[in-house]
Amino acid sequence: MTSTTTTPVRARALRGTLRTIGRIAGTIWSNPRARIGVVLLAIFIITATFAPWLAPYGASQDGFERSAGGSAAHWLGTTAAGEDVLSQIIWGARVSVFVGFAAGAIATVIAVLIGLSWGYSRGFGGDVVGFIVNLFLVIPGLPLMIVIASYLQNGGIVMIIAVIVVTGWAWGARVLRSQTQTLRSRDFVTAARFAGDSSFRIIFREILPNMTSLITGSFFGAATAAILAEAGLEFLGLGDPTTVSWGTMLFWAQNSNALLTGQWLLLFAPGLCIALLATSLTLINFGVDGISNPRLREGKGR
Amino acid sequence: MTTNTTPAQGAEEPILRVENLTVEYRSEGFEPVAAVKNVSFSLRRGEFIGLVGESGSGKSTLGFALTRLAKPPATIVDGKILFHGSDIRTLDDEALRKQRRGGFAMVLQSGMNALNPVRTIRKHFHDIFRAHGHVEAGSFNARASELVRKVELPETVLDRYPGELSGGMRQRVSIALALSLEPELLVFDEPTTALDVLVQHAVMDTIRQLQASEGFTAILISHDLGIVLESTERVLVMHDGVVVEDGPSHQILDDPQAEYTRMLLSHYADPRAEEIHIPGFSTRGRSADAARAERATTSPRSDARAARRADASIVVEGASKVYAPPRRGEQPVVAVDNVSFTLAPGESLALVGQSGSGKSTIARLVTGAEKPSSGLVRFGDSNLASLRRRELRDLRKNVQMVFQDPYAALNPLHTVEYTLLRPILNFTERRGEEARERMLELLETVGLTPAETFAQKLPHQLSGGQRQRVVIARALASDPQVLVADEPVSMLDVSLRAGVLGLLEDLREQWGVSMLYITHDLLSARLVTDRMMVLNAGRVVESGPTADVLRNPSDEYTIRLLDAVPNPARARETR
Amino acid sequence: MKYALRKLGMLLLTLWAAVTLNFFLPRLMPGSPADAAIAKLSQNGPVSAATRAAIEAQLGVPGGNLFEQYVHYLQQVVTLDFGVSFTFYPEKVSDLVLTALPYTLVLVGLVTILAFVIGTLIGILAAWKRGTWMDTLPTLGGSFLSAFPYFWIALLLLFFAGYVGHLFPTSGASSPTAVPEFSFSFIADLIYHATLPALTILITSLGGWILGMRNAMINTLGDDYVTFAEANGLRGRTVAIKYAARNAILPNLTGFGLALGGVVGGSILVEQVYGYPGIGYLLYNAVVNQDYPLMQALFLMITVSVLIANFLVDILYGVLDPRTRR
Amino acid sequence: NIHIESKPDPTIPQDTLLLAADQGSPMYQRNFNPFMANRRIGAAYIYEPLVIVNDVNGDVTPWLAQKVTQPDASTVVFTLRDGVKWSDGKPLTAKDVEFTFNLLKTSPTLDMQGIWQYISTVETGTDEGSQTVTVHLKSADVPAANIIAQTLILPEHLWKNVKDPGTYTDENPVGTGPFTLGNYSPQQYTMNRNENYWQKDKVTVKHLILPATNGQLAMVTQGYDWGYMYMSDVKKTWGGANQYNRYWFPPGGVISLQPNLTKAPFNNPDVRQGIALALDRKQIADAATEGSMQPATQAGILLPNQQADLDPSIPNGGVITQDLDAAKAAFARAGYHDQDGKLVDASGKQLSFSLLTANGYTDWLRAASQVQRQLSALGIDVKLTQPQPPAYQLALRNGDFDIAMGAYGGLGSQYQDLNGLLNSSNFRPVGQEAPSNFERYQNPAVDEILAKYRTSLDPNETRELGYQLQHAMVTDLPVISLYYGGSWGLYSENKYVGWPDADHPYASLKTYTPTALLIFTSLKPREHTEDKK
Ligand SMILES: Nc1ncnc2c1ncn2[C@@H]1O[C@H](COP(=O)(O)OP(=O)(O)OP(=O)(O)O)[C@@H](O)[C@H]1O
Ligand SMILES: Nc1ncnc2c1ncn2[C@@H]1O[C@H](COP(=O)(O)OP(=O)(O)OP(=O)(O)O)[C@@H](O)[C@H]1O
Ligand SMILES: [Mg+2]
Ligand SMILES: [Mg+2]
Repeated sequence: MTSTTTTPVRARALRGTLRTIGRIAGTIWSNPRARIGVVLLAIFIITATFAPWLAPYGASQDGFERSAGGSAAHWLGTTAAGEDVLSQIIWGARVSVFVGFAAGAIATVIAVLIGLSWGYSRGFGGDVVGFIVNLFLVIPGLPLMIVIASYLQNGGIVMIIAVIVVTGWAWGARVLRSQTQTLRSRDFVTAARFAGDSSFRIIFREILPNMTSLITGSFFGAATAAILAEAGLEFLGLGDPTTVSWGTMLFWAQNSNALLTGQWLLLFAPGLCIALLATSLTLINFGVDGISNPRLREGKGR
Repeated sequence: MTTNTTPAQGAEEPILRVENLTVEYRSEGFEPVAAVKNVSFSLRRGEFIGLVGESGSGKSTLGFALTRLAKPPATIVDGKILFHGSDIRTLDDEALRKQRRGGFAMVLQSGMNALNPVRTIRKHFHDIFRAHGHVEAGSFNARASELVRKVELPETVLDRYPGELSGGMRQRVSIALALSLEPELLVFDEPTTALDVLVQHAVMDTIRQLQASEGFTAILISHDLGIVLESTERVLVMHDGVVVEDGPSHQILDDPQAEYTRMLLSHYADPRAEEIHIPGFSTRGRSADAARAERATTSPRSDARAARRADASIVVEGASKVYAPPRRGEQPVVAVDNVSFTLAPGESLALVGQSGSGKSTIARLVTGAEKPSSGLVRFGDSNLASLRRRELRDLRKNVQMVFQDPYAALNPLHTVEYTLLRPILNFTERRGEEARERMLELLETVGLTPAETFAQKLPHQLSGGQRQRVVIARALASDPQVLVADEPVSMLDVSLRAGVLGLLEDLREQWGVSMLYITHDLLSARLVTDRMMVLNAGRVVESGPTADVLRNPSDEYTIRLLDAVPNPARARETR
Repeated sequence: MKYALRKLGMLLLTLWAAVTLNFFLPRLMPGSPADAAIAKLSQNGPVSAATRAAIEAQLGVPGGNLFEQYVHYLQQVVTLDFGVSFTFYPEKVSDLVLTALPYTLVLVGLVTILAFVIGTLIGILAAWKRGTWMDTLPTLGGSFLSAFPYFWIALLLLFFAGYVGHLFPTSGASSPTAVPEFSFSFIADLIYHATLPALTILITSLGGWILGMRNAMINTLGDDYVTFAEANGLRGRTVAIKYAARNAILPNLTGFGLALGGVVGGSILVEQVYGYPGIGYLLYNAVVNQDYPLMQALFLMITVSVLIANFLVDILYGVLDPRTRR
Repeated sequence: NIHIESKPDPTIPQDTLLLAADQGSPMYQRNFNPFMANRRIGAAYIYEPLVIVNDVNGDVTPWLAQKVTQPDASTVVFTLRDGVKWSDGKPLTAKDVEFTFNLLKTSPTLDMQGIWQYISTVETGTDEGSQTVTVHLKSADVPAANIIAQTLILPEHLWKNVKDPGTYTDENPVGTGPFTLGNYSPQQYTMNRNENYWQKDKVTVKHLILPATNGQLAMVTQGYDWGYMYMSDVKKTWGGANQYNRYWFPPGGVISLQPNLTKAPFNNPDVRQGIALALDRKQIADAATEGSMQPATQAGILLPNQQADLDPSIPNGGVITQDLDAAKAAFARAGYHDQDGKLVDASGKQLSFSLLTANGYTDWLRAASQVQRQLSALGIDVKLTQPQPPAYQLALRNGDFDIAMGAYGGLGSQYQDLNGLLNSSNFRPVGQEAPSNFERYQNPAVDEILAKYRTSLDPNETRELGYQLQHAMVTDLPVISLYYGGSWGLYSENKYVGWPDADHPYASLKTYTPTALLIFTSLKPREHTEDKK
C-alpha cells in the first residue's frame, strides 16, 4: 500500500532533482564563456566516444614511416615508432576525458562524503577529520603523487586515477565542509530535525541538494586538476606507457626527442589538447561560479 | 536641456525633482523586472520626508537611483532626476564624485556592513576628508571627533575596527560619515531595521535631532509606517514600484487616500489601549478577553483539549543557561538566569524582551535543543535534560517549533508536499494515501486552499504569508501539545502579519495546543497571548496577564520597551 | 598572540604527521636501492654477483624492525642528519639538500611571490573593469594559461627560446665556468639561467591568481562598505585598493599558502626539463633510483617549507585582518 | 619544419674535446675513486688497467702490463711495462699492483668485478725493482685472468694513507693515464693531457671538457665531439646537424626473453620453441630501436662483432626467422591447439602468461609490446607488467615472474657472457635470490662444457667448446634472443679522426670503460690527415 504514494513522491523528488540540474545547465549555458567551454568539452567527448570511427588508424598501429612530417596519409605526421600522430591524438582523448571525469567524480564523491560529515558533525571527530584534510591540503601534491605512483607501479590508468584521487579530494572537502556548516545552521535543517528526520536523511535530502552547484564546481575543478596530473605522471613515465593518451604521447615524444627529429607537432598537439580540455572545464566553471555566487554572474560591473 | 538651470535660484526651486522615473533590473537570461515605475515627486530644501512601503516595493531601488548608486543589473530606463535642476544622470564620474560632498549622500539599509572591516573608524573619516579636501589636513582628527560626538558616540570609537562595535554604534558611525560630507540631501535607507527596538528608538531620535540642527534635506526610507509618521512631515507611500500616495504626515494619518495606505494604517494600534481592533482579528479588550477565555473552554474541541491537559505542561524551574565566553579571557555569557515558569496546556504565554535578552535560548531549552546549565526543564513527567535520542524524538512529536523566518525555514528544493509529509511519516502511523490526506487536511487547516494545488508548489512560488502557513502546518503535523513560536511574524510585512497571527490564535482555540510566543513586538503579544513574561538580560523582570503587564507596567525596562513602540497615533498626539 | 600560538601548535602537529607519513611512504616500495643501481647497470648487459654484492655493501640497506627504523629516523630528523645518499654515495643527504635548496627556494619562492603580486594586481584591475576587455582578456587568457601542463610550457620554451632561438641557456643554474661569488656578473648569470624556468612557472601559475583575485574582488565589490565608500565620494583608486582589494586579498592569502605546495610540486617537472639543480630535480632522481634517505629528506624539506610558508601566511593573515587579532 | 643545427662554442680550441660522458647534474660530486659506482667518468682516463679488453670482439691489448702469462690454469703472471710514471712523477711498480689487489680485498665494497672470488694470493717478485706480479687463483680458471687484469691500478704511495678507501672520494686523483684533472666545478670539469704519460706521443688531444648535463638536444646543438647515448633518428638528427658528425652503433648486448624455466609452460622446450618461432625479430628490433639495431642470433654471441667465434654449421648465423606454421607445430607438440583464435591446452585453458619488464626502459617496453602483439595474434594471452627497476630486479632475482625481458652478453668474452647466463652454480630455486642465471637453467652437459672452458689454455679447444655452448643455446633455448642492444657511439670528425667504426672496430665508443684509452691513443687531428691526402 505504501507504493501507491511513495512512488509518486519519489518521482516528484526525482523531478525536483532534474529541475535543479536543468536550472544549473541553464545558468551555465547563459554564460558566454561557459558556453564556449561546453562546446569545447562536447567536441572532446564526441571525439573520445567516436574515436574508432574518427581515427584514420589504430591507436598503436605502427609500421608507417618513422618520424615523418605531415602528409596526406598522416596529417600530423608519424611518431618515432612509426605510428600515426592524428590517430593517437584522437584515441588519446579517451584516456584524458575518462581519467578527468572518473578521477574528478571519485574525488568529488569523497570530498562530498568527508566534507558533509565533517561539516555536519561537531566535536572531536570533526577535529580529527579536519586535521587530516589540512594535512592533505598542505602536503605538496605532485611529490606525493610521484612517490605513491612509483610505489603502486604501473597499475595503468586505474593506478593514475587512484593517485590523483588520493591527493585531490582535500580541497573540495574543505569547500564543501564550510558550506555544510553554513547550511547546517539554517532554519530548514533545524526544521527537518524537528520534523523527526534522521541525520542521514537531513544530510542527503536537505543539505546535499542545496550544494549541487558547489559540488558541480568542485567536480569540474577536480577534473581539471586530474587531467593535468594525469599528463604530468604519464610524462614522467610513471603511468603505463603502452596505453595511448596525450600524457604518454608527450612521454614518448620526449623519449624519442621529437624536438630533435623535427616532430614538434608530436609535442605540440597533445599539449594543446590537454590545455584546451582543461580550459573547457575552467570555462564551464565560470558559469557554475555564477550559480553558487550570483555576484559572479556575467555582466558589467561598474 | 535641463543642465543650464543654475542651482539656488530661490527658495521655491526644489532641491530635487524626480520626473517619471522608471528603474528596471535587467539580468542576462531573465525578464527585466521594473522595480520603480514612473515615479515623480519633488523635494524642497530642508524637508524631511518618509518613504514607506512593504518589502520589495522598490524603496531601496529608488533611493539608489536618487543618489546615483544604482549599479547593474539595475538600469534607469526612463525619467529624470534633477538635483538643483541638473540631471544627475548626465554627470561624469569625477563630477559625480565631487557632487557627493555637499550634494547628496546615503546611509545604507544594511548599515551594519557599511564599514570596511579592516580599517579603523578614524581611517574611514580620513579617507573622506582626503577625497574631498574640504577639511584641512591639520584638523582631520578634530573634525572626526566632532562628528562622532554628534551621533552620540565616545571619541574612543575612532580607533576601533568596525567588528569591535555593536550594530547600533556602527549605524551611528555610518550616519556620522554621511554627515561628514555636509550633504544637502541625505537618504536614510531603513537606518534602524537591523537594530534592536530600544536601540532603534535611540538612533531615530538622533536622526531627528540631527536633521533639525543641521538642516539637511532628508528622505527616510522605512517599511514601518509608524516610524515614518512619527518622524517626518511628509510621506510617500510606495506599493509595487508605484508611489500610491504623497502627502503631509498628518493628512495621511487622518485622511489616507489610497486603499493601500488605509490598510497599512489599520494595522497599527497601541498595545496599551483598552480595546484593540485589528482587521481580521477579534477585538481585544477587557470584555473581549473574558469572552475569549469562556470560548476556550466551551469550544467544539474541548474534549480533545481536556484529554491533553493531564500531562502536557511545560515546567521550567530555576533554569539558567551559561555559555562559554566567546573569547578567552572574557566573562561567560549568562543567557538565561534563574528563570521559572509553567506553560499550562492550552495556555498562551508571551516572552518579550530586547535582542539578546535570552528569549531564543529559553525556546531552545524548552524544545530540548539545549540543556540548562542548572535548574530543571520538564515536559509532563520527563526531564528534558536526561532525554536520549529516541525520547527526544518523542518530545519533538509533542513540542514543535514555528520558525521566525519562513524564507529560511523551508528548503527551497522541496515541494510543500514533501515538507509536510516528513513529520507525518516520522511521527504518526499514517502511511501512503492516508498520510497524503492528512497533509491536505493540514493545508486546509492553515487556510491554504485548494490544498491539492498548494501541495505541489515550491517555496519560491509562495508569498511570505503562505510560506509561514506552511511552516505552521508542518509544526502541526505531529499533532503537538505545545507550539514554540520564536518571532513567527517578524519577517513578514504588516499586511501579512495579522493573518498569520489570527491563524495561530485559531489553532490554539480549536486544538487546544499551548503556545510559547516569543517576540519583541508588544502589539502582537497583546493579540495572541494570555500571559506575558518580560525578560531583561536573561532575568524575568515582570510577568502577569498580558493586558495587565502592558497597561500597567511596573518595571522600568518594560516601560522603556513600550515607549519604543512606533506608533502613528502618537505622532498625532505630539504634533 | 594566542592566535599565533594556536597556529604554531597546529604547525608542529602537522609537521609530525608529515614526518611520519614521509617515513612510511618510501618503505612501502618493493626492491632495495641496490636493485635500482643494478637494474640500471644491467640494462644492456649482465651484472656479476660480485658487483651486486659490492654495490649492496656500498649502499647499505636499512636494518632493524620498522619501529627501530622509525625511532632512528626521528632521531635523524631532529638532528637533520639523513644519512648517506644511495644515488650519490657517499655524499651526505643533508649536504645534497643544502646545495639544491637555495636554487629552488630562490626560483620558486621569488617567482611565486612575483606571480602572486602580478596576478593579484591584474585580478584587481579585471574586477574593477569588469565586463570590459581589461577583464575578458586576462580572465580568458589566465584560464587558458593555467590549463597548460607545466612541463609542456617548459618544453616549448626550452625548445624555442633555448635551442632554436639561442636566447637563453638550456640547462643548469649558472654557466659552467662561472665562479660562485657575490658579484654582479655572477648574479646576472644566475638570473640568466633562471629565466626560462621562472617564466614557465610564472606563465602557468599566473592565471590562477588572476582568477582567484578577480572573483574575490568581485565579491567584495558587491559588499556594502564598497557601495558606501562610493556613496561617500571616495576616489576610485581608494575604493578599489583600500576597500575592495584589501578585503579580497584576505581569502586569497590562504589560497596562496596552499598553492605554494602546488608550485613546488610543479617545479619538479620544470626543474627536470631544464636540468635545474634544485630540490625538484633531486627528488625526481631520488624517486627513480629509490634513494630512500634522499627522498625522505627532500619530501620532508618540501613539506616543511610549505608548512612554514603556510604558517607565515597565517600569521600575515592575522596581521592583516583585525578580526583575528583581538 | 624546424631544423636544429649544431652551434659549437667557438671558444673551445681545436685541441680540446667536448665530451658527453658524465651525467651528474645537479650534484656533480667530486669523486674520482675509480672503484666507486658514483665516480666521475674522468677517473677512467686517469687510472689504467693492466690490460684492456675490447668489448666489441674480445681482443686483448696489454696496457700497464706489457705481458700476461699463464704458466698453468690457476696462475697468472703480469709483467709491468717499464717507464710508466704516475702523474706526480713517481714510477709505477709491482708494489702498486699488489697494493691495489690487496686494497680490494680489504675493502670488498670496492671490488666491483669481484676479483677476489678468483684470487687466492698475490705476490711480487722478490728482487728490488721487480716488475712482475704473480696472482695465484683459487682454482683453475683461465678466463679469470682477463677479469683480474682489467683492475685499475692505484698509486700505493698516495692511497696507503687513506683510512677508509670504501668511502674515499679521491678528489685530486693521481694516475698513470693520459689525462689529469684540470678545473673542477659542480657543473663541469676539464682534464689536461698528462705530460708524464708513458705513450704521450700517441695522445694528441690536449684537453677534455666534461659538462654535467648533456641530453640529446644538448649533444646535437652544442657541438660535442664524443658521446655515448641513444639518439632517435640518428642519421637525421645527429648526422644532419653537422657534416662531420658520425655514429657507430655496434651490438652491445643481446636483448632477450628470459622464461622462468622452473615454471610451466616454460619448462617445456616446445613452448619456448614455439615462442621463438612465432616472433618477427626484425619488426621487434625496428620497433624497439627505431630501426637502429638488428635481430639477434640465438647463438649467444654478438654478430658481427664475434663473427670469428661463430660455429659456421649453425644455419643463418643462428638468427631465428618467423615461421608461424613451425611455431604452431611446436605448440601442438606441447599440447596446445587453436580454438576460436585462442591457443588452448587440452583442458581448454588459454596459454597465458605475463611478461615482466622494467618501467622506464622504453626500448624494452616497445619490444615487449611487439612480442605481446605477435603472440596474441597466435592466440596467446600476454600481459605486460612493468614495475619500477628495483622491483623488476627483485622479481628477476627471486624468480617471481613468468617470462621477463632481459639482457646478456657484451663483455667481449663468450665464456663470461654465457657462464653467468647458463652455469647452474648460479641457479637458485624460486624464492631465493639468484646472482645471475635468472631464467634458472640447469644442464649438467653445459656445466661440463663451461668447466672445461675454464681450465683450457688451448685456443683451438676453447673455440670448439664455444661451438658447443652455441649449440646448447640454439637447441635448448634457455633464453630467447630478440635483438641487439646498441652500443650507442656518437662522434664528430670535426677536430679529430681515427675513431673506431665498423671497419676499425678496435674499441666500442663507450666513454666510461678503459677502452676509451684505446681511442685517446688513436685519435689524430683532422688537419694532419687532410694535409696528407
Ligand atoms: N539585483 C537584483 N536583481 C533583480 N531584481 C532585484 C534586484 N534587487 C532587487 N530586485 C527586485 O526589485 C524589487 C525592489 O527591490 P528593493 O530592494 O528596491 O525593495 P525595498 O522596497 O527596498 O525592499 P526591502 O524593504 O526588503 O528593502 C524587488 O521586487 C526585488 O525583487
Ligand atoms: N550558542 C551560544 N553561544 C554563546 N552565547 C550564546 C549562544 N547563543 C546565544 N548566546 C548569547 O546568549 C544571549 C541570549 O541570546 P538569545 O539568542 O537567547 O537572545 P534573544 O532574546 O533570542 O535575542 P533576539 O531577539 O536577537 O533573537 C545573547 O547574549 C547571545 O549572545
Ligand atoms: Mg530596501
Ligand atoms: Mg532570538
